[in-house]
Amino acid sequence: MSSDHTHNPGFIRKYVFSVDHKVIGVQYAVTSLIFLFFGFSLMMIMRWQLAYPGDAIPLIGGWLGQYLVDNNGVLLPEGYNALGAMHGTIMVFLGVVPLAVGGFGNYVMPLQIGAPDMAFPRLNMASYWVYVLGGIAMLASFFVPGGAANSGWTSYPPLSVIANVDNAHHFWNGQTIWLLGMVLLITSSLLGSVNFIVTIVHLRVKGLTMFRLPFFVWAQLVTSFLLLLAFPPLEAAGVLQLMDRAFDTSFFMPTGLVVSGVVRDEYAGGGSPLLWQHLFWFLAHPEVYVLILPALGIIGEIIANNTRRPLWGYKTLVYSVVFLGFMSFVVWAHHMFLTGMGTTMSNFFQTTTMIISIPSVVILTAMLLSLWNASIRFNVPMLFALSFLPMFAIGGLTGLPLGLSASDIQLHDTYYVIGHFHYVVAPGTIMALFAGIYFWFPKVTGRKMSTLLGHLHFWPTLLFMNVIFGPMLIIGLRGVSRRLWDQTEYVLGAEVQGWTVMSSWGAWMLGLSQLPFIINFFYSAVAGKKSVENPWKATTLEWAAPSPPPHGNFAEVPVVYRGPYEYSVPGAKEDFQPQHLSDAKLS
Amino acid sequence: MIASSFWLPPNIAERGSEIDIIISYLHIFMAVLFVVWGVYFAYCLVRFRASANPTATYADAKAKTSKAAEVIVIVIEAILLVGFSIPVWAYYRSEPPTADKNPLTVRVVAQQFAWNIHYPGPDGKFGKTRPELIDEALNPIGLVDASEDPNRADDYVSVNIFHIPKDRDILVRLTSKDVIHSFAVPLLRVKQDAIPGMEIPIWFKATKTSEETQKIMTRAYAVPESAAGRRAEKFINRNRLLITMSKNGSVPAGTTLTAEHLKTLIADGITSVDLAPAFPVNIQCAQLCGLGHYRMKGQMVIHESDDYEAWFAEAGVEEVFEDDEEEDD
Amino acid sequence: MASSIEEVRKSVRLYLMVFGALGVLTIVTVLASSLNVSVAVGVFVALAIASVKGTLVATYFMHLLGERSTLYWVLILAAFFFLLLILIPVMMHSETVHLIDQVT
Amino acid sequence: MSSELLPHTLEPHPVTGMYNGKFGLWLFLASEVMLFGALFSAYILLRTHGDFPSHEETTLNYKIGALNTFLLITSSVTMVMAWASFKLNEPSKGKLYLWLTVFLSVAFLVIKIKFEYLHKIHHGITPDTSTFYAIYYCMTGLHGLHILGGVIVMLYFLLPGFGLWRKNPEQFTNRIECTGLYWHFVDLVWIFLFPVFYLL
Repeated sequence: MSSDHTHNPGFIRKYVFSVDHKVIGVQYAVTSLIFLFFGFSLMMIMRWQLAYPGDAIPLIGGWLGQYLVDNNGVLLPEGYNALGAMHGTIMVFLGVVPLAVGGFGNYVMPLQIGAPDMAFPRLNMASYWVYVLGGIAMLASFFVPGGAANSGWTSYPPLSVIANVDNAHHFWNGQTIWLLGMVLLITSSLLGSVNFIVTIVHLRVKGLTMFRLPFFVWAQLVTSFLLLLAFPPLEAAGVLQLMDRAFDTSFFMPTGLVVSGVVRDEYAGGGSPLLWQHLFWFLAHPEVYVLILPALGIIGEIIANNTRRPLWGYKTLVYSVVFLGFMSFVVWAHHMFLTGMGTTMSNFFQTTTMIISIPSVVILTAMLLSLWNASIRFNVPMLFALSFLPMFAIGGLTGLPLGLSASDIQLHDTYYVIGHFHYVVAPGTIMALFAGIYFWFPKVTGRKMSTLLGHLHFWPTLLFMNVIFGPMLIIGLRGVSRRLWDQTEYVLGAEVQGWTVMSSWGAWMLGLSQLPFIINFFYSAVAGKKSVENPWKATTLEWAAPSPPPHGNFAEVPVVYRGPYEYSVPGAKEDFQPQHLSDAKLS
Repeated sequence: MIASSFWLPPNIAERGSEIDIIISYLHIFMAVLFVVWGVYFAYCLVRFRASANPTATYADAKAKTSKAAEVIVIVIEAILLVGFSIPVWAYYRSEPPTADKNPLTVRVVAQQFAWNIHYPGPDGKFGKTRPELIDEALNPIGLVDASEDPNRADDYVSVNIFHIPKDRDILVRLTSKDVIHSFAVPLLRVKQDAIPGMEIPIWFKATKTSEETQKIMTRAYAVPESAAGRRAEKFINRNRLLITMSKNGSVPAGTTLTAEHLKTLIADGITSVDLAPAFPVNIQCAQLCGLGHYRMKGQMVIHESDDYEAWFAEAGVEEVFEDDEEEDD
Repeated sequence: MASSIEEVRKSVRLYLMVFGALGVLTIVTVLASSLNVSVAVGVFVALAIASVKGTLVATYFMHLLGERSTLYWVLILAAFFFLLLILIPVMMHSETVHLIDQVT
Repeated sequence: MSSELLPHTLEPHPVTGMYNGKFGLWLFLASEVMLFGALFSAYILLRTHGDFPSHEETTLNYKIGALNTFLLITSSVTMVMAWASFKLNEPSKGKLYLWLTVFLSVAFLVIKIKFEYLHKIHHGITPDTSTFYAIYYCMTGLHGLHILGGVIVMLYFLLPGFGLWRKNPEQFTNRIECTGLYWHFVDLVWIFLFPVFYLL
């Protein structure tokens, strides 16, 4: 499928409103990296207030505007809440998911299945631009009267319904825009997920059976199903909350609310605040797996490649991921143990939660067993991938005390929760995403990233991730509630303030540690060392295409002859056998 | 004793140690698992590095050990779930104190940003409340007039200070006026969301009075060498919630340290001072409830049984609502 | 799936029959609702009829009958989560209400 | 890569038995099931555990509801007939059926808005009257938006999009089939909304 004479679009069609999955993938990746850094910056501001309560924010305190800081540059409690809510939202919905699914999924998945593009290229483009619109909405909400949404990334009503409305008498405030932004982001994910599933099921090349798919593609397939079926309920919930805000309906508003001494009888009442929580967590628990599964997929690819042997128990891994995806829909109420749940429901949900930990253990064990009898190459992607394993282990293990309802009584809504899920998402998923960037960079640009800068990025990042999140587990065990503007108001909080200071310094250092990456990313894209076609000696199909792949990807449609990880096959000439080369060509 | 492990706050609830045991066992289990994985992981990285093992083996390693490990994980999780978590949760959720135990029943009404404690008084019956009667300063939970409901006559409402007797079952009916809050007392191993429109019951029994708790939480703090400078400032600021526990030189027991006191201590040649929280049992709000979430702080005052009766006899007579500065917006 | 010309021609008659059935069932629902039965029975009857109508639309108009198992699996998955999403919140609420009643 | 060159744009995939668009549309419908599922969940929770007015206290006119049900069922038939006509290579008949479908759905919307929404609002019954009307306006409103979306798509295929029939009748027929699938789903949702709001 040569494309030179059929396709010669102008600049805008080629790089801005492109329908090419690779351009869209890069657009997704770059946009989401910017959002990741932005979301991280919000947290760095919050960490100042946490470490030094009531002190003016240095350097930038004067610029943050009246909704975030007071005249002296001290972060306001409502500003802190806004930063917290937006940090969560941005990192999850504008950062990690778009990078893992929109970026890596879009770029790598079609290549790995030998497809010329996604099944619906125009839908793909729409998905990206809806995502951008959602992002713009979220950013804009910082500037509307009253500032951005400040009711937490979970937006629990009635707080979120009454938030901002009464003070500013202004419908277009942060919470409303947050809801609209979420609806856009969910729509984008839905479009993407339909596209991904059809592409993976329909567009595989000849010979590429489901059980010859790279693990990454399986992870994307399961992720897409999660997006497809878990996101709509939040879309519905968002509409309900918008109606509560705009038309004073009472979906989430019980009878007889009195806020600051004022009876809120504009709400007829009769609603249930818990309804929101059900609909929210029905989305947000699978969402956790949307964050982690693509990361596991990336790790699988890189570990297989750099251990120079097949992934241990490929089929077990696939079944575990599918099972994990399914189970993720049946555990959501473990976020709601303390909403007045009785014993039957709690027993059901803590049992399902323990069950879901088993495939996670199986996956981790399989990855670890892949190292046995391997020939491990410690290149930069592999370092990131290896660091993922113990970090993900901590993240997973610390989920156990939260998943059992009895121990959750003490740990619920403390810093322990924050430590737990950040271990999964930050040193876990984000390390995996970095691994993926280093791994596929030569594919995308045709150039390699600097190894020295890679090391300068990796080691401090790993260290400071732990300096940030390790103390949170300790603070949480001590019983300190999360989302406190100043934890030293409480005896227990004051006792562990030292750990909070340490955590904050970790965060700022982590920010600094990203400089080598940023330099490396841009410098190498322009002036990095030219890479050979298959620099990692990998077996999967994306390396069968030229780097960077042209429009249409493959010069001729490849045919697949074997499974994805045929490394170190006994008696073979080389230690890797690409999927697309027939036995005749290999010998 | 494992139940009072290092990081958990002191436990003063009758059955709080059961939660501590689960948390402690879980962490031991997690630590063992992590170390075993870690050792294996580190061994692999060294033993199978490319320079030490240039050719990898194609066939999968036999995984008997790992299968065994997975089974062990499943078994331990099942034991913790069935043997510990489910029964403990049942106590917290389905075994309210029976009438023969004579529990003290109290309504707690959360609001932005205070805890209203509604005592039914000697008759044990709560007076009616109506939202439209709520007056933030005078009648924060909207109690009706005694002429409308005689049960209300002996009711007493306290703001942010929750007096209870020790060694008696406390049954709290928890609700909220406005948004979702969460009633968390880490030392009592109690936490429950307060949801408007629902009155959710929780129960607990304190085994120590506030004074006894203070004693447990007493720690020796090193006195900085100079009364000026950043270290001294930090010392004062960090310890602003603490009071001295015994007479130190010319600083009397029960003093909150100030810069002045610090000077006195240094002048008296005291190098270490015993401090404990003035109010050791804090009620925190654990659910984000607005801009004042961080300062939605209540104090639990746990009396000996007699002292509690004496306190209530005095307090219940006259209803005084202090103008609470923490209550605004 | 009705793919060949002949099959399509045949199914046209089928569509009209289904149309007739749907119309009759709509009338039956309306009539049934005017019967004096308990709420539970009323809900059951109305939803049962609606389900029959829905099944007719899905099997004939949407040609679900002729589709392959891949699609069935996707729809079964969605249906399962649909039921879960509908049942769990109500069950949990009932249990909480029971808990509250137990104490007050 | 223009979409025409992608595999299975027209010919069904051997395993799923569907072409890309149809498979995609079914997946979309699966997600729609969850969307309406969440709203039905809200309905049931509010009805069983909130201050939900009983059926006698509500004032929906079941006759209008039944009429609208009938209109939608009929539009479903005309829709499937439209597809069958295009399949049988009778484009003028197909177009006629499609116009009929548009007409019926517009009638549905007009009745819904003029005789139900506006009528109620005129009598002061708005979404904030009670949770019943809140969920009623929400679910029927969202359903109405789905109808509107369908009408726009059909108008597109009847007017500017009809050019595709001359270029590639098979693809055009497929698109009508997908539109039909969507349309029947919208009809199916209404089949449940009708008894839930008007009769129970």
